[in-house]
Amino acid sequence: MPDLSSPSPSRTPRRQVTAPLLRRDSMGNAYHVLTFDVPEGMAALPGQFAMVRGAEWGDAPLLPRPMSYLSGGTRPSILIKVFGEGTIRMARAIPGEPFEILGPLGNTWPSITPGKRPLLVAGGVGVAPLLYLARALSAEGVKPIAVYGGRSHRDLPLNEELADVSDLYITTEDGSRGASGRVTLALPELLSEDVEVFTCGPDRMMAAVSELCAARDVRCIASLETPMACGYGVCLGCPVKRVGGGYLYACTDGPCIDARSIDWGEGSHAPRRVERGDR
Amino acid sequence: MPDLSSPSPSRTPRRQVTAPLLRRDSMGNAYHVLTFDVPEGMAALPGQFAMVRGAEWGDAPLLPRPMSYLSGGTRPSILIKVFGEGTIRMARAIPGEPFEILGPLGNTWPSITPGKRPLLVAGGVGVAPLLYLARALSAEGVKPIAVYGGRSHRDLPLNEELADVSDLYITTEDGSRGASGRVTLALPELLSEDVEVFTCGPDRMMAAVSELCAARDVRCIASLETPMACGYGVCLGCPVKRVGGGYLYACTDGPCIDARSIDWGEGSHAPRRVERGDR
Amino acid sequence: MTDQSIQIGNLTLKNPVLTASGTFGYGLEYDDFYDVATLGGICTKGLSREPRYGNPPERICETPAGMLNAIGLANVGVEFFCKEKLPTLRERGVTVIANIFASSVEDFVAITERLESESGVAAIELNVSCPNVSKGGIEFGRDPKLAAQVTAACKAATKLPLWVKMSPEAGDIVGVAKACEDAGADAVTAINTIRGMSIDTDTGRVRLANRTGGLSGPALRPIALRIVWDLVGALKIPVIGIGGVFSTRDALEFLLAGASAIQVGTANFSDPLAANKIRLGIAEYCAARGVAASELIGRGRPEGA
Amino acid sequence: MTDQSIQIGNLTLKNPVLTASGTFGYGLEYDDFYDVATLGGICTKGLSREPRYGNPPERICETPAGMLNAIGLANVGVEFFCKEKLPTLRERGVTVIANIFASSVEDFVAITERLESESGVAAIELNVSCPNVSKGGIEFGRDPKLAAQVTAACKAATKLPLWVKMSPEAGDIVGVAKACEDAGADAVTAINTIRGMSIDTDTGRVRLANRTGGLSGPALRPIALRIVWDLVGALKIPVIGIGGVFSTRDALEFLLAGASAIQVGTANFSDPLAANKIRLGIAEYCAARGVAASELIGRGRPEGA
Ligand SMILES: Cc1cc2nc3c(=O)[nH]c(=O)nc-3n(C[C@H](O)[C@H](O)[C@H](O)COP(=O)(O)OP(=O)(O)OC[C@H]3O[C@@H](n4cnc5c(N)ncnc54)[C@H](O)[C@@H]3O)c2cc1C
Ligand SMILES: Cc1cc2nc3c(=O)[nH]c(=O)nc-3n(C[C@H](O)[C@H](O)[C@H](O)COP(=O)(O)OP(=O)(O)OC[C@H]3O[C@@H](n4cnc5c(N)ncnc54)[C@H](O)[C@@H]3O)c2cc1C
Ligand SMILES: Cc1cc2nc3c(=O)[nH]c(=O)nc-3n(C[C@H](O)[C@H](O)[C@H](O)COP(=O)(O)O)c2cc1C
Ligand SMILES: Cc1cc2nc3c(=O)[nH]c(=O)nc-3n(C[C@H](O)[C@H](O)[C@H](O)COP(=O)(O)O)c2cc1C
Ligand code: FES
Ligand code: FES
Repeated sequence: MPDLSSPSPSRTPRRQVTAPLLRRDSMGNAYHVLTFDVPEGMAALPGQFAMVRGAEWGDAPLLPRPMSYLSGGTRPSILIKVFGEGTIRMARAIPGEPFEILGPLGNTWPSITPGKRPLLVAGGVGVAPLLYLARALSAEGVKPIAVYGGRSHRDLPLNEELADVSDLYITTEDGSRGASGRVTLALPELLSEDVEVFTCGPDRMMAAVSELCAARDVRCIASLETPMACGYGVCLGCPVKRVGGGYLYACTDGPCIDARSIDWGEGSHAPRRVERGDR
Repeated sequence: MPDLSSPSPSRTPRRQVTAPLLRRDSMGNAYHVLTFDVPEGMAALPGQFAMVRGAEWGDAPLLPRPMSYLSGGTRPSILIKVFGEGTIRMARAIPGEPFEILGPLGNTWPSITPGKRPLLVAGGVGVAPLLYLARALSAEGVKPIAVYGGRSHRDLPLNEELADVSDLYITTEDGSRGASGRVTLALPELLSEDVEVFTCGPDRMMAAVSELCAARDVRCIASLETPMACGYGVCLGCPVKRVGGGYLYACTDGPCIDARSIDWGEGSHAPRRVERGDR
Repeated sequence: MTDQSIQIGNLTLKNPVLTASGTFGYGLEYDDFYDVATLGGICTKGLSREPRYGNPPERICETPAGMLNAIGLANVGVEFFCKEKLPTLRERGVTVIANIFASSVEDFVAITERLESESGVAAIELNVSCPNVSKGGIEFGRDPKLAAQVTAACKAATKLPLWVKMSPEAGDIVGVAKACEDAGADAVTAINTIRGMSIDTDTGRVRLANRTGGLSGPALRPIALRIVWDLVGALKIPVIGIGGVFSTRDALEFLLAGASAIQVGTANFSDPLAANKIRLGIAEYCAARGVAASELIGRGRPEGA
Repeated sequence: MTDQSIQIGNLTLKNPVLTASGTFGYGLEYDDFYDVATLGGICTKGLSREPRYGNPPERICETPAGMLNAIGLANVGVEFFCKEKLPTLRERGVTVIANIFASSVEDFVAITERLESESGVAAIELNVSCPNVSKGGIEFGRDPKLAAQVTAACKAATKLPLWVKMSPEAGDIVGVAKACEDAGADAVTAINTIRGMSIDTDTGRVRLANRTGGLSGPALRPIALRIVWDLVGALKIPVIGIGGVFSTRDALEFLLAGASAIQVGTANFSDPLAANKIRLGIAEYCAARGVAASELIGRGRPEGA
């Protein structure tokens, strides 16, 4: 019988390194890009994530925080949004402060079906794994379409960087930049059998995107966020309801999962993430 | 009947302030003088202490750390020796980091009996409240005698500063500076009915000093260290065995207590402090 | 500001924030900090029939997000409290909850009667977490029958509201609480500390002279919250939540779980102003939502739970 | 390096460091990190007679110096474990302790028999912290009689060493442990998690779908250490310490208290290398003092305690 309840083994070799923060680029007080110094390098691909924890945090906060790679290699970076105690400490960190980084973890964005054009749909910090993907694509000479939404212009970190490597459409709920409204308003005219969607952002956004795609029979890959304790398949703390019963484990079956296989109904969401609005 | 088991009310008005670290003067990696910016000022006198905690420490370390004032006023300072998690964090703090400081707490060194000359006996960081005292005395034109001991020359923070305001005798256990041996070796020739002793350092040192003084009937005031949770008389966590039974509470009856009223026998010591050797 | 008053049986508290026994002295140590009469109430250090010196040092040590204490119930005794402490508290208008303990039903009753004869005591909180000598040292608080016996005896000895403080180490806490409710308790307070210990690996010695000490602080909060939730679901009388309340958020967790009020303990050590800050924080939270403090009680519970 | 081996009854462990059930998967997730065969042993995720999906999300949340989990004992089932996981572990020379749970004595015995028929299982650890359905849902681990009944039944079904894992929520843990000892347990492991809960004050909702979850991590350590100390004093069989072991110092606390070995749990989440670092740390500590690991056991206890 199939291995129903334990995560499938993850694919890429994982290492834990203690690395000093190399630089912190803060955009307002909510968004910060943290770049670490890892001479050995981290073979992290777009879509994968790391478990990140300050080496000097002591007993609390206890668990490492899952963060998508914004870039890999010898200078791996992440984009953090300040939310609670852990991200507050990350936002305060100054270069030189040591962090424990476990990665690369999880799967990568799947490769695009030949002949299709990638359509990236990002919400807030969900931009991180998608900007990494867009940069990888442009290196291959592929220019994706991107739709990037936030509550206001203050919630669109790295939008210029994304514009450099994509045909970018911006939406804000308060209309302070780009089209006024949610990303789902911009989508319908962009969806067609010529595109494949890659999305990361608040669950409610991804659920809506996945619904639109399903209606037009467009393939949609979502990068999921669930609370995680270990990030590598042993705690079973990161289940996502699977269509047809059972669970997928975000850290090993994901985080990049075909949206059609996910049961987006209430309960498969982390309560606090639902509350986070602009995530 | 007398109030046997609860601390007597402390004497000086106490306040809790959140103050940024103004400067950190590090002497080696073990000793650091932390100076805080308190515009309102803290009316702290020699011998008194403060409960100090990083405002950003979160849930752990949980309790504030008792620290003797090295100076008061609008730039109160403390001298810390790195011991465990709390002092490690203090030693790492950079100017601007906010601290919660509760003080001034406890009593002050009692005034010297007219006609007597103060003899200060310091061990390791025990120098803090004694240097503060020596400076106050020299401001009044009194030059105390001081005996300052440590394991090695590396354990004599602020010895120059002490030399400026006292006739200083230095002893080190490894003989790397001053006389070779413990402070108690230098004491006998200095003890006479003309002096009064003020001491702060490891319990074992203070116990030995107090014994020498008692033998020569010299008044000896010791500044005690006990674990403390509150520092202001409510937790009852800081008892010191009193000669004749019962307890004195270090935070409110002390920290400066006549050595003769203290039962220096085992058990009245904090195990870890006994282990600290050079404290 | 919305109405912050809270009903505990027929006792009305100014607000849902009290301070926990043993962490606030006798309420007279805060003159430099704030007026403790503004609090919902203060629970005194545990009072015994005779004064007690308490345990030898070390009495306390820190643990991850918590601390252990083995004070040994050092206290001035009920007589000295009534003569030297209570009058001042009374004239300052402080809502005083007298926390008492004894190792025999007789002594519990004697202390209760002594307090009954005084004015200025708003309620009596029974600390049933110490061993009953006559019954061979089982804690009153672990055995429903013993707990009910103490409660009934004290209830008969006073007209004052009677609160019983639950020991989290009872195998069947809900059972103990129900027995106390049936025996006439006006409220239960939960929880007291859970016994823990710590060894100094440098010296190889147990840290506390008493070997074990009660664990308190944030580390304990999730356990306390679960117990309070269960008690609220099982009892008709009010439940007062205690355990690791350090911030307004922490206090709200207990109120939403159904606690009618909370007690601030160890937080007083980290910050003498903690209870006052939490009082103001709850008032702010209520104002922002236009609800009275009493309306928060149980809001986190599904209908009918 | 001094001798690090440890005796647990007639079972010899390479060293006193094991990993705790549910925090180490099936021991096959560490290939990138280190060779888990170097550990004293690994306790598998709890195995049931049939596979289980487990609880809906949220299953975990963080608390001060700890975390709550309500995984719901999701596992592949004993059959799949024996067929798909055990062979690899066996050929790698991993010391496997099979942690099992059931809600009836019959199922406990069935799982034990299934494991008995396999080679490569070093010991069986009974997780008696789940409710006995036939007996109206009281946890096996809270009632000395039930715990002894399960122990005796499984003991009769296997020649493998049998460890029983204690629930800290039993009113009389020592009583439960003694009953298991008398019923033939070869060792007791302590402790399992203590139920707690957490409410998100932003949403006003309970965080975990299961409402309550087991508290683990450093927050729990002082309580676990106290329980282990008490068990060591009361039992003849070895006690294995569990609860908030994150560093070598933490492990030493348990060994000095008298634990014969320790299990590393939640620490594996913060650092997948934690157990290996602790194994090396203890070896270093022993080398520096020229003592064997087994000589550390109980060193923190006064003579004869
Ligand atoms: C695969 C993956 C990739 C992610 N990538 C990013 C990213 O690139 N940038 C970014 O800012 N955030 C990202 N997140 C979310 C991020 O992990 C949380 O915002 C963060 O853990 C919050 O920690 P905190 O201490 O600030 O909040 P707290 O509320 O204090 O955290 C308490 C606990 O809840 C967990 N938690 C809270 N919110 C979330 C959440 N949304 N997802 C998972 N765990 C949560 C924390 O890990 C911690 O264990 C990602 C999450 C996952 C699962
Ligand atoms: C009145 C008074 C004045 C003091 N003045 C100074 C000073 O000027 N400079 C200085 O370096 N140290 C001073 N100490 C000692 C200082 O408080 C401890 O070294 C410090 O609390 C250790 O904290 P930690 O987190 O580094 O160690 P940890 O071992 O991590 O602390 C754990 C717990 O034990 C307590 N603790 C450990 N050692 C001591 C100790 N010796 N005394 C009291 N509590 C202790 C801590 O407060 C904390 O609650 C003083 C202590 C007292 C009581
Ligand atoms: C130092 C100290 C002394 C205490 N003394 C008493 C006491 O005398 N009587 C009592 O009922 N509870 C006593 N307690 C328990 C507290 O009232 C409270 O129940 C417990 O600490 C949990 O709350 P907290 O986590 O907010 O501290 C004491 C707690 C501490 C830390
Ligand atoms: C996510 C998680 C899952 C667990 N699953 C099990 C289990 O299946 N069986 C079991 O006996 N204990 C289980 N436990 C309890 C641990 O084995 C251990 O007893 C407890 O976590 C305390 O140790 P720690 O503080 O080191 O984590 C689990 C603990 C956690 C955190
Ligand atoms: S199993 Fe996915 S986070 Fe642990
Ligand atoms: S009573 Fe002295 S430290 Fe609390």
